[in-house]
Amino acid sequence: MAQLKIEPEKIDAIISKWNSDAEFTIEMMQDVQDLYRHLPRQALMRISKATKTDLGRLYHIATFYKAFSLEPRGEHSIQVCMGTACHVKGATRVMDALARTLDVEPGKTTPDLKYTLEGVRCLGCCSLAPVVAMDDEIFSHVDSSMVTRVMRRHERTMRERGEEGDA
Amino acid sequence: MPKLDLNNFKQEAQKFRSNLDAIPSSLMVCHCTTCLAAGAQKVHQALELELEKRNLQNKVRVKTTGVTAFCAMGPVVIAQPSGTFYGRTRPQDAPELIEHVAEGKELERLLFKDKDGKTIARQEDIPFVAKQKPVVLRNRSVLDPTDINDAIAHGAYEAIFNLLKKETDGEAIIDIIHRSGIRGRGGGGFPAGLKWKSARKAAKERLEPVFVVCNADEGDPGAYMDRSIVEADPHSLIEGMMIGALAVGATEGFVYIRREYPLALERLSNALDQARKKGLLGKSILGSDFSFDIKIHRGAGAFVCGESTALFASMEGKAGEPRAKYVHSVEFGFRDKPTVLNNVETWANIAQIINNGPEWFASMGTGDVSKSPWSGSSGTKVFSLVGNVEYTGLVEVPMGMTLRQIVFDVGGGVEGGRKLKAVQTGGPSGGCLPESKLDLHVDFDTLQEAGSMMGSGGLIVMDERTCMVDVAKYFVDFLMGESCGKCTPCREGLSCLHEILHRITEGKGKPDDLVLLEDLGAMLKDGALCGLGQTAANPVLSTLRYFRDEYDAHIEQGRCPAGVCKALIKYTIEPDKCTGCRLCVKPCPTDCISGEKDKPHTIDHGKCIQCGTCMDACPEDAIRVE
Amino acid sequence: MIKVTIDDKRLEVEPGTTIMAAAEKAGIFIPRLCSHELLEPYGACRVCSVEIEQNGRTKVVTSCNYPIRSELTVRTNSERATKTRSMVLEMMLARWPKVKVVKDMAAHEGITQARFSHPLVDNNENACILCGRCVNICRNGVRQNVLSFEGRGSSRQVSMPYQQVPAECVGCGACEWICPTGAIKMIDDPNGSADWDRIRRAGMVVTRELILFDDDQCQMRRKGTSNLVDVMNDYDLLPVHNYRFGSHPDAKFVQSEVFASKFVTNGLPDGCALGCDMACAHAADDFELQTGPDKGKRVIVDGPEYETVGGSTNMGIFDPRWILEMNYYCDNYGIDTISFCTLMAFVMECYENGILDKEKTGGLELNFGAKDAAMEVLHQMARGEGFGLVAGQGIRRMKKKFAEEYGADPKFLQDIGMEAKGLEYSEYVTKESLAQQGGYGIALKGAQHDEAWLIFMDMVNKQIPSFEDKAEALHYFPMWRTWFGLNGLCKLPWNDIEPEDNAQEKEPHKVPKHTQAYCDFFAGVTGREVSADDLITMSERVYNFQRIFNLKMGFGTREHDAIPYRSVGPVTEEEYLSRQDRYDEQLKELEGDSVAGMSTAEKLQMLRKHREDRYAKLLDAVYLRRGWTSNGIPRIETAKKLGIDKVDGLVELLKEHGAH
Amino acid sequence: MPILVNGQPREWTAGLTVSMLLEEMKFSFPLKTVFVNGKRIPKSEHSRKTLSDGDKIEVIHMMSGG
Repeated sequence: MAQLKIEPEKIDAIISKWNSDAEFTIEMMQDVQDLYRHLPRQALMRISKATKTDLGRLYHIATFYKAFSLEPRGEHSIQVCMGTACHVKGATRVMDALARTLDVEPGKTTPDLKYTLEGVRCLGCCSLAPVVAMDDEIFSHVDSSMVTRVMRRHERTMRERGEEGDA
Repeated sequence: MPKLDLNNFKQEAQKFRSNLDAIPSSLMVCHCTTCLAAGAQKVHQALELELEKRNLQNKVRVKTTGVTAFCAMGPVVIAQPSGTFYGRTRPQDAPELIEHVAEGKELERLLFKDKDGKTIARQEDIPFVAKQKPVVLRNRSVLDPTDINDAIAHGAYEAIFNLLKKETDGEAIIDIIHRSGIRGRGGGGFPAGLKWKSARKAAKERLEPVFVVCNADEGDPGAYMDRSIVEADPHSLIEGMMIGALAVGATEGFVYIRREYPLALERLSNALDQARKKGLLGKSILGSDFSFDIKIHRGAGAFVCGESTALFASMEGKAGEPRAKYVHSVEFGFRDKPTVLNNVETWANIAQIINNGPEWFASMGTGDVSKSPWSGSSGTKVFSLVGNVEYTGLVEVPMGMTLRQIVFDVGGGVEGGRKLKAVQTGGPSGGCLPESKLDLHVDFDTLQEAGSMMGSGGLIVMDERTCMVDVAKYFVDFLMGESCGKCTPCREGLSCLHEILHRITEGKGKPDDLVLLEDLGAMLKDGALCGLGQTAANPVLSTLRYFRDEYDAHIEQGRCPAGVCKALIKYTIEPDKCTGCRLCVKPCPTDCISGEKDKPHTIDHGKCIQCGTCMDACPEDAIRVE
Repeated sequence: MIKVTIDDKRLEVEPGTTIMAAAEKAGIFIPRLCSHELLEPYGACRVCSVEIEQNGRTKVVTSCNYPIRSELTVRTNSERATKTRSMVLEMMLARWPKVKVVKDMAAHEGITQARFSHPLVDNNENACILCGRCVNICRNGVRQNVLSFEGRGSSRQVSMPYQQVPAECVGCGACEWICPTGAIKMIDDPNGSADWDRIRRAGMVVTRELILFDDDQCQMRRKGTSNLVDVMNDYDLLPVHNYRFGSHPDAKFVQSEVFASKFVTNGLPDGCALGCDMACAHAADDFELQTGPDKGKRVIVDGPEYETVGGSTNMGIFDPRWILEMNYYCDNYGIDTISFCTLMAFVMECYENGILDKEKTGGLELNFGAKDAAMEVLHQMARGEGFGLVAGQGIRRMKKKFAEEYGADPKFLQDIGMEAKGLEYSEYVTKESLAQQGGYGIALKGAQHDEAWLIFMDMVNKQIPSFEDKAEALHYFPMWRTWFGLNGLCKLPWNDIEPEDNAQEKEPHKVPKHTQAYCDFFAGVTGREVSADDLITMSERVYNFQRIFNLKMGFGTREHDAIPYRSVGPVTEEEYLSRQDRYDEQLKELEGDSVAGMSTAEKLQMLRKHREDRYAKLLDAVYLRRGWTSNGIPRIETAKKLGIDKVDGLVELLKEHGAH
Repeated sequence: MPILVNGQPREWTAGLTVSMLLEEMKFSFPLKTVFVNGKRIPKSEHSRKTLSDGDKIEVIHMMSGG
């Protein structure tokens, strides 16, 4: 994965999309996170200057909300739903299995920056519990023994999408 | 598409209704997050392709719809007007489906079969749906949420039209809401009428703007009714907020919605755009002098932001840190101005109350709200019935139904006929109630005495394989990760609760741990700054109260009766059940399962790390845990 | 007022008073940790929990931020309150067992050992206990917004972004001062000062007052010195049309609120000195220039200070944008805004009186209020072209040129040319304050009020009526205020912010508490203990030396302390008539009823005689008090007393000029 | 009988409070202390304290200056 180049004009475009409104700094940061899969320091500095909010306040936001990370996250995100419904149907076993397969602790990113494994609160489709979301593809009724199969199926969809030139 | 105003609204609505009936039958494909996950998109495309091939567009129409409430059977397709329910549809079923619907026949193969194998064609006749009384979900499987004309055809914006046409004054609107007795569906249960009244008064007295905000953070895990309402019927939410704004004199509204709900976010923003283009939102709505617009704020992942002051902090572009609520947000809320904050479900009821009158709403539910909203729970409540229950999905029932009725009559009882252990309501602020408490009525007040609460409506059914100490630990771990860390009781209290519960689940519990749990619980209840902390101990205290025996088993005998706590359990293969299919051998991470093909296998307990993969993989349920 | 009972003590409080404040009023102490006199209530530690009872229902609330809005009963040590408090402290003890303040407060509740272990136990004695005081004082108190929290839940910690000290940190030390556990350490100890801690404690005296009172006093942090514009206009002291008048209805267009709310928007005061948290220098951000070489650029304008606004009203210009643009170009051209404004006011009065005309100004119509023409002169001055070259010489040289070359009446020019010792007057109308006329006239460097600002004491308070009183003031304050210059310090923290009990001091104008803080500062730096009087002697020694230096350079005598009549009284009839009742009354007091029949011209003349005579008597009294001869030259014995007589040639110089 | 403000006589009207006097005299400078017959009147009571005929008022402005 090429090291992500930070283009200031893209950050400024995001800031002006939310017309430099200090009440929408969180939305700006979400767009930056989507673009670079983390919040580069340069982005926080530019948002701070444009919205006239101090860097400390943005830094608190960046380390408070789950959506943000200061370090680059993996190219693909694997989210295991840890909602109550999924929990009672074995979500913890699924998380352990994924952690073992990817050899990475929950909440961390694989060294090759390919996968980030994290537990999320509730994806809101409890009737499919236990649920695992890989990027925007949702897998239902996942149990700990299906983990390797699910990973392979996701890679196949990624390849299909890859061929269609999707970014 | 002409802009609507007070003169042409009636005819336009009529026009939409008539071209709705022009094409007799339609296939409503459910596009909720769950059905989409199950492949609804491909089914929809296949149906449209088939329709073109047979050019039956003038006889049958394929439409998108919101939550059909029977998510377990996704992708769901409902044939209208007959209301026939087709579950687990696949793209290859398209030809047969189109053909049957065009000729008004039922496709037997895809019909619903209940657990005794009986086929039930119409969705309304399935017990899970029949026992419900949809008010907020009335448009499910009927309305296309992506098309505002369809919504108007189903009565959307009629209430605001009438209010503007009759120039009803704000106080009168508030009086209607007050007399309906409607209380906050977000879990707080505060009468909406009182809230609106004090916000309006504060704004008038201080000559300051007042804001109308919708709390769509829906942080409770296991609850997804707000998501479904926004996905299925976004205009009911918009119209409700407009009526609220008209009542309190607001011109600016906000919806604070979780970013983890991309589909709901998309449905809401394009519903807002469509409403603006129609002249139903923004400057001089329907040509009147009432202006109101709604902006969306996207939550970035913090359960605490469901709490009002933390929500406002987040909307002001800050970290979601609550502040003292000794002065209510109706006086000093968002931007320290008077603010009306209500939950999605509360807003979605408002238009219905205006259209059908407060008496209609008060007639549903329990208690007599004519004297005061506090003395009852009027209207209906949407529950998300999930966990080890036969039929999972959204259940909208009048307030006051008993837990037993919801779980057994509507939900079809515990999955796979297992024994029920507990029902958890109120999310992390709620509690776990045992089988003996199932006859309690579910409303704003009754569950409180039993140590739980109705909360936002999450209703998680737990069977005997659930360990209640593990459930308490689950909720404490959840809250520990979600506490904002500002106040000592919650930040340190949850760490200490976590420490004690982990020791107990690892068999290192001490008898006086239970006294500590109670002390910490009392301190949290009195000492914590906001609702998250104040109710954080409820799951622990309610499991202690009703499942003391499980705690004792863990502490005194180092045993986990439900077979969940890893450190205390052993997996063994039951020789008589094991068919030697070897499905469990490959996924086992430590290769500790051995035996010949088609012969009973054994687990080498030395190497086993109790990961439970074999139990999940085993088709014969041949692996015993104790 | 609202009735409230706290631990059976009944009292009445203003609505909105917090329970903790009410308890303090009733002499009851409630333990607290994150709450502090200087801080906005934060409600994080919960140690101050109390139980309240209201219409039959009881609940536990934090007393630091619970506003009393209706009658209620409070019990600070009820069973539920103490249980909550002791449990909170027990958990803190579990996590931070070695921190003194936690151990003491826990012991107070009878807890010496936690019954459970804490996963994040930290045995550091100076551990941060997340009370948030430092973040609170940095954000809401000193308003530099440097510290903030990071993370959430159990990973919450105090931090600066990326753990680096940002530029906004002015090093005021408030966070270190207010931290209850010593978790914050200031790392820089500049120049090996004798007692760094004493310096910071002295600084905190002012920081405390800024946090508590600045918003109700001069709002230095929000507005800076421009807060005086509206005040001077109210007291008829704001110079208008070359000091002819003291106020103008259009002053409201340039009052401080206009700049604070519309133009000074950068939110971060650009404090001119490291360590100063008054930080009263403000900047207008993103300001688009309309004229000059940088036309069209969006720039930061450092200002406007009061003088720049007062100077503009002096020219009859009341346009805030113009003022900012002039401020920008003066700064960038290296021209002092006061000199530019006062000399332009002089030029405009000359133009209005026909001394100058379009031909002489190179086509510029320089009436009062001609802002575009005035801006053009400024640019010309910088380019060294046209009329700019003439005006750039300053008032003293212009008076000579206009009399010699344009045949103007030198006496009239002397009256209206507001300069003394060659320096243009700073922006206060001193007609009604003899003491300030002296303050300007006798000042060593020329008419600048940094030596003495006595207008309120003299004209408004009427506290120094006699010549001796005025002389005493014109001794003490110039000496005291010179001391700031000697130590590279700013005078504003001395009396632009005031302790709450200053009014009760014996001599409130000297703000003794702050004078003591400067003594502590001096002692903290040098290790030498000094009293307030020592500081005066230090300045007196330098001040007299400077006076003698002026003497050596051919100045420094009585004649050089002369001042233009415009700063003493009305020069023209128009001025007399604009304040007629004030002047008539004064003349009646001086001359009795014969004044009634006189013409304005006669009254003008008589008033002038009296006022010029008063100024002469003032000089005598001041020279006497300062130990100078009647010609304003320091006596030899004064030089001896101050120990500057040993400077070779000094005594001879004094003798040459008749001192003995 | 007029009242004395900083030694200057001034005509008194019934119901005149300290803050009304300050308003009238345009004494808007914040750093000032009011004494009535030698007794200090704290700022919070300025609007409540009414002046009586013949009172001797001192409004002491603390020094300041740009």
